[in-house]
Amino acid sequence: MAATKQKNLWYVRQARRKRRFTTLLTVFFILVQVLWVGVPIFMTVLWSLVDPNHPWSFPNILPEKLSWGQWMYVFKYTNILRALKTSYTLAPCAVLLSFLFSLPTAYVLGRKQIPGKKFFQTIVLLPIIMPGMVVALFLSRVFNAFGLAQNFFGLVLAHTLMGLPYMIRVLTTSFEAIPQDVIDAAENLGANTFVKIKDIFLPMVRPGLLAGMIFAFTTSIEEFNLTFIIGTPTFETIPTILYSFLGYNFIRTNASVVALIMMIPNIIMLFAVENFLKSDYLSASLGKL
Amino acid sequence: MERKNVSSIDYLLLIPGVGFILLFIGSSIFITITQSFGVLSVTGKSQFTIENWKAIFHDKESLDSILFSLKIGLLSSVGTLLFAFPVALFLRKGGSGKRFLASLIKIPLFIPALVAAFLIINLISYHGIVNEALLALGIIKKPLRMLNDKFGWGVVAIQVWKNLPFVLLILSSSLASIRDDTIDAARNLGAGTFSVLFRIYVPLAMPGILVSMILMFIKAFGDFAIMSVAGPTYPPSIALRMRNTATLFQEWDKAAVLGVIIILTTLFITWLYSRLAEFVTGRK
Amino acid sequence: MKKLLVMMLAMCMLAGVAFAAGPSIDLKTASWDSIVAAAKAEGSVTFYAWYFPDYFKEAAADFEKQYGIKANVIIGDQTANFNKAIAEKDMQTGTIDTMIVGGQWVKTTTDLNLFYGPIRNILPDASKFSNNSWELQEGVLINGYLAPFHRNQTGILYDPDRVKDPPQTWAELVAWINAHPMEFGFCDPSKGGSGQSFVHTAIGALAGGLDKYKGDKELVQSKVANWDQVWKWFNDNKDKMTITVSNNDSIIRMNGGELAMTVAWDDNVKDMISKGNLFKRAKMYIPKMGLAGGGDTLGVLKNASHKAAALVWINFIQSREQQLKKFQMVGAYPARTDMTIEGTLLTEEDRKNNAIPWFPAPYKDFMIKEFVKNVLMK
Amino acid sequence: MSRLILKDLVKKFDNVAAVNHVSLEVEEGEFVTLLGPSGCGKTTTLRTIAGFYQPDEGEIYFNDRLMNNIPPAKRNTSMCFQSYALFPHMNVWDNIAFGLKMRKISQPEQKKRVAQALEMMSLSGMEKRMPGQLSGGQQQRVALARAIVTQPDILLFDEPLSNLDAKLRVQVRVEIKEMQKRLGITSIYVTHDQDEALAISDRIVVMNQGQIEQVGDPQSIYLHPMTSFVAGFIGLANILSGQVVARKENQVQLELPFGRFWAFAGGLRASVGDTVRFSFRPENVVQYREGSPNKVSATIQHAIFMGDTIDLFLDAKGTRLRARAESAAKLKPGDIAVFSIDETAFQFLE
Repeated sequence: MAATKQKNLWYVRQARRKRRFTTLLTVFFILVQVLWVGVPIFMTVLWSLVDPNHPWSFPNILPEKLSWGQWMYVFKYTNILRALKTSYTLAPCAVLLSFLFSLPTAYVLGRKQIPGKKFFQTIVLLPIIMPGMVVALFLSRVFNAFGLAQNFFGLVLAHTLMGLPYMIRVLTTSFEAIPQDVIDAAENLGANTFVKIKDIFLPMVRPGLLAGMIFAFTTSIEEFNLTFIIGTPTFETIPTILYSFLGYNFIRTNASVVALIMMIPNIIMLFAVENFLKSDYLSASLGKL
Repeated sequence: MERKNVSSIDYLLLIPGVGFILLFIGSSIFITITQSFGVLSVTGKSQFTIENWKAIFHDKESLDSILFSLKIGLLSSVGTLLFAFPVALFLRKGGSGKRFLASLIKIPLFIPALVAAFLIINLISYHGIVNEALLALGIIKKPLRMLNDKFGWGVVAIQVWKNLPFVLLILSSSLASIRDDTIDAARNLGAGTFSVLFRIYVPLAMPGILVSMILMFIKAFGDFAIMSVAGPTYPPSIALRMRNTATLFQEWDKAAVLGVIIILTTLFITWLYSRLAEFVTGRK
Repeated sequence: MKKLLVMMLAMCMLAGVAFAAGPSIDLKTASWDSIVAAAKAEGSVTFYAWYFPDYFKEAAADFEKQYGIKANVIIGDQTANFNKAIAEKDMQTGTIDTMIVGGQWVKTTTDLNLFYGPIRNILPDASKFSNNSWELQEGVLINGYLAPFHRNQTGILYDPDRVKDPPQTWAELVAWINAHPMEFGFCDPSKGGSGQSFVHTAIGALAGGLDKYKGDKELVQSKVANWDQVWKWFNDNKDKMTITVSNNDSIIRMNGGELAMTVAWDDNVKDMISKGNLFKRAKMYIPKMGLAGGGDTLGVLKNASHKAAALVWINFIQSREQQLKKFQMVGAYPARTDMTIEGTLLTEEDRKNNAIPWFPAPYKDFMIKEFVKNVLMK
Repeated sequence: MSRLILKDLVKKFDNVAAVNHVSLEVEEGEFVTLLGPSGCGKTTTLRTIAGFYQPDEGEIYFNDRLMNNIPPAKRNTSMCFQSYALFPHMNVWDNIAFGLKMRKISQPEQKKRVAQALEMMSLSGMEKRMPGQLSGGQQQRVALARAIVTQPDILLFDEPLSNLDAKLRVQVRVEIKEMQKRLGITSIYVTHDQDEALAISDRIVVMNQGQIEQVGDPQSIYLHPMTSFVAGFIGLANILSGQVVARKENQVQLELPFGRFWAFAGGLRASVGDTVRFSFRPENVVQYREGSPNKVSATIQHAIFMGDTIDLFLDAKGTRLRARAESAAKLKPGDIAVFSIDETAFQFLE
């Protein structure tokens, strides 16, 4: 009896020690992560706030004076506003198109056992697998031939191309995840094809649809290669502007401002997605199967 | 899965998505290939020739670029994996702290590659915070020159930083599919931490490991933006060289050869992966 | 969303509509006044550049105020600008009217016959620029097709806190580099002109002067035979110098304390100081051994739809007031020879005595390629 | 409400007949269970009735109407799925009202009927909940409510209780039976659980390998299995074969390795010398009392205590038999005991 008790104590102590270790490790990782992500961002914020009249140079650890001067300069003189406008009109257009294009395809890939399915699924991945610069450079020859280069509609097509794989993949999984029973039940209760699409398929793939849209949206906002080759100089997006500040025109303060302008909406989006992924009712409601 | 018969309408429905991708990617690959042989050349006369291919293979600069890109691709994929795998293991079982950690880790996923490059450039510059911290801790006596370094560590660092969450997501989902029973069974049969790690976790997560490594490799190998911002003075990455050859020197045919090389390498690696995946999962 | 889409479609269509109006007068024979009138009738001009966004934005506003002609200034990527122009080469009318022609593009664009001209005889202020700048750019004969609009000069930029007695001759520089390893920097010549200028000077110092190349239209092999010594020197001293990746990168590394001395463009330095990216104590000079200068030009596209307005715009940029304003805003030294400037980083004296001309373009191209092959690749 | 007639139904998948010439008539208001092991074709039959599959051969009639080419949406059947198949994105009310909406029933009528169904299934007050927030039993009720609210001609159940725990299962099957009796809807119920089938059905159709083995009410299926499959599948049975050695009136004497036994012949046509297959239940092998017929002495191999009875595994001269004894009997492995088999217990098989 005594021995058992002692053994139990050992066991409890061991478990407690393990839990404490895990907590410590978690805290450690969080700290590392805060440094890992936070420091770079913090430094960028500092650089973007350097006062134009008080350079931040070695050996100063911190800038002498902070001001909004760099932000004002960027907004006043660079094409940032035009680029913001282009980026944020381009992205919704590309998302809309890729949604329309991916819906029928994802339906077939998700719900039909067609011959050659694996092949088609590989094709869908091509825009992700293929190196961006190669596609951009030589697609630009094709676009040139059809008057799509340096053209807004051409850019929308290019961005749609890059968003499609994410959209199709996510939607395909959503379509796959719908239990056949549910569709049969709807049909059994009298639903026709139209009702099935409107009341069953669309609402049930909605979580996937939103996720796909967010993926396609951020892909479009980030897209550099195709925009750079096909769109610039007529159309500047935020990445191409940033590239010009990072390349031969490397001006750290201006680049910081543009980097932040590009980054902040994305991080906000990340938290939106986080929340949304938690309320994934599709898997929740079918969890008892 | 519907057990109903397949109709030709299904193939029609594939056109908007698959057809669209096939049209655009296919045509660009087609142009790359034809142009590399001087056919359908946009810069002037169109005549079949293999001179461009010969030229590239006799050009040490191009070979240097290819080797450099291969090296960066390999180091980036291995590096990211080494960082991501332990974290993925640690995060396999959630607690509230870990959930918070997981969303922190995801942040770089939403930071565009160019911005990531810029963030890291700031850090690793000569008197950047990394060097200053190392100096303050007395680890080094003189600051390290990491920016645009000849080896390419700066590029690898950026790739790791930017893609860690991406790889983490893939690894997490393949680790999540390992049932606790399996682990318990292994422990019950006498496996220690080490054995559980290398005999259970690693083999079972192998498909995920392979996928993430391959995607990382492809990303880093064909990268233009990060290389052009943080890469060394020489050699330029192959994508960078290709772009310069085409748009700076207007030698589109030679650029096309480089393009075909990039595509072939990418396809070869992807094929290799699918074979490996078959081998690992034992499916034929 | 629907509204947005309609807007989008409308935008696409607008972009597709070509501007139909062409000049009704012969620009090469018409009087300047009638050209100005034609320009006003055209109503707008589209100008492509890749730097000085602040200056060109203000210039566009001034231009519109003065002539009532709208100037669309597009600041794009340098390479992208030229690729667009080249892609539009065979179109009836292009979308670019006029653009800056950078040093490395003079040869390509001249070979492709991209520009309208000669415009030297049309522009009223042409005589206010040096004859040479109308004839030869980057060693390429331009025959009055490209209009000079600023002169910039490379010099040695240094931190007076760390460099007490800046070197003037090649020997002094070598001594300094030996005494302060890695603290001297220059940019990769394939990525920026300041690096080219430094290698150019090194060739002069190590391979028997620069005079022998003067006037050559083609590369003479025998004259470059002893460049091996130059590459040897670079290789021997490679780990004592920092090779940076762009003109600006050199300056930024100086600001970060990595470099104490570097070769840089005067206008770049001024611009970086004004934006808080370089400490104000920085000093600059042209050493006695000499460093080369340069200057970009403006060209009117052959298929421009607003040629008259483009010419008026160029004339406007070349005007005294604008040349001065440009200098004040971004530190770019005027190309006009009929004005002197106060308060420059580089003294007038330095400019007069120590600025040297480039050797001809074939040598410059060869220099860049050989540097990559013999130094960077090693 | 409909009569359901299946005529010579065949459904093949990849050339394998999942349903192989099945004919069946179900009366109006009747509760018929399709019972059989997994893969016997019962679910395929059900789904063919619902219209999810097109039969390869044969006909389906609701009353006199041929249904073969009517799409599932127009058949006016209601199916309860094993997974419940609730629409996860709709609340309870919308789930139940779905079929009514499809039938374009007027709003007030919808309200009335859904409320009734909720009431009937004791779901009142839960109409705003999402399926994910309900327990398994509640989800089951919603699925039932959704099925009955449309007043279908035929109710189809596809193993609706298999996701519930044992206790709940017993409770819900009673409810289903009561509900069906009250509404009088013709019902087809698929299950592999014989207890469930026995408890709930008016008639049971035992299926095996795509074919019907036997159709009958629960008692006759249990007491008078006609094939060895039915005998073996439902309840426990000793299935043996032996030679007829004598015949008198409606009795036959059977020669078995462990003795000769008299059995009621029933409809058996076999004559002396024929070998026949037959079965008898363990509960018919009881401890021998003076005057009982058909005496067997056997060694007890295992005795398993079941509460009210003891399950016995016997060895009668090399033949294994199952028997049952009252738990008061003091039997233990190794004992030799004497049993008797009731003459009426013998069921001759095809």
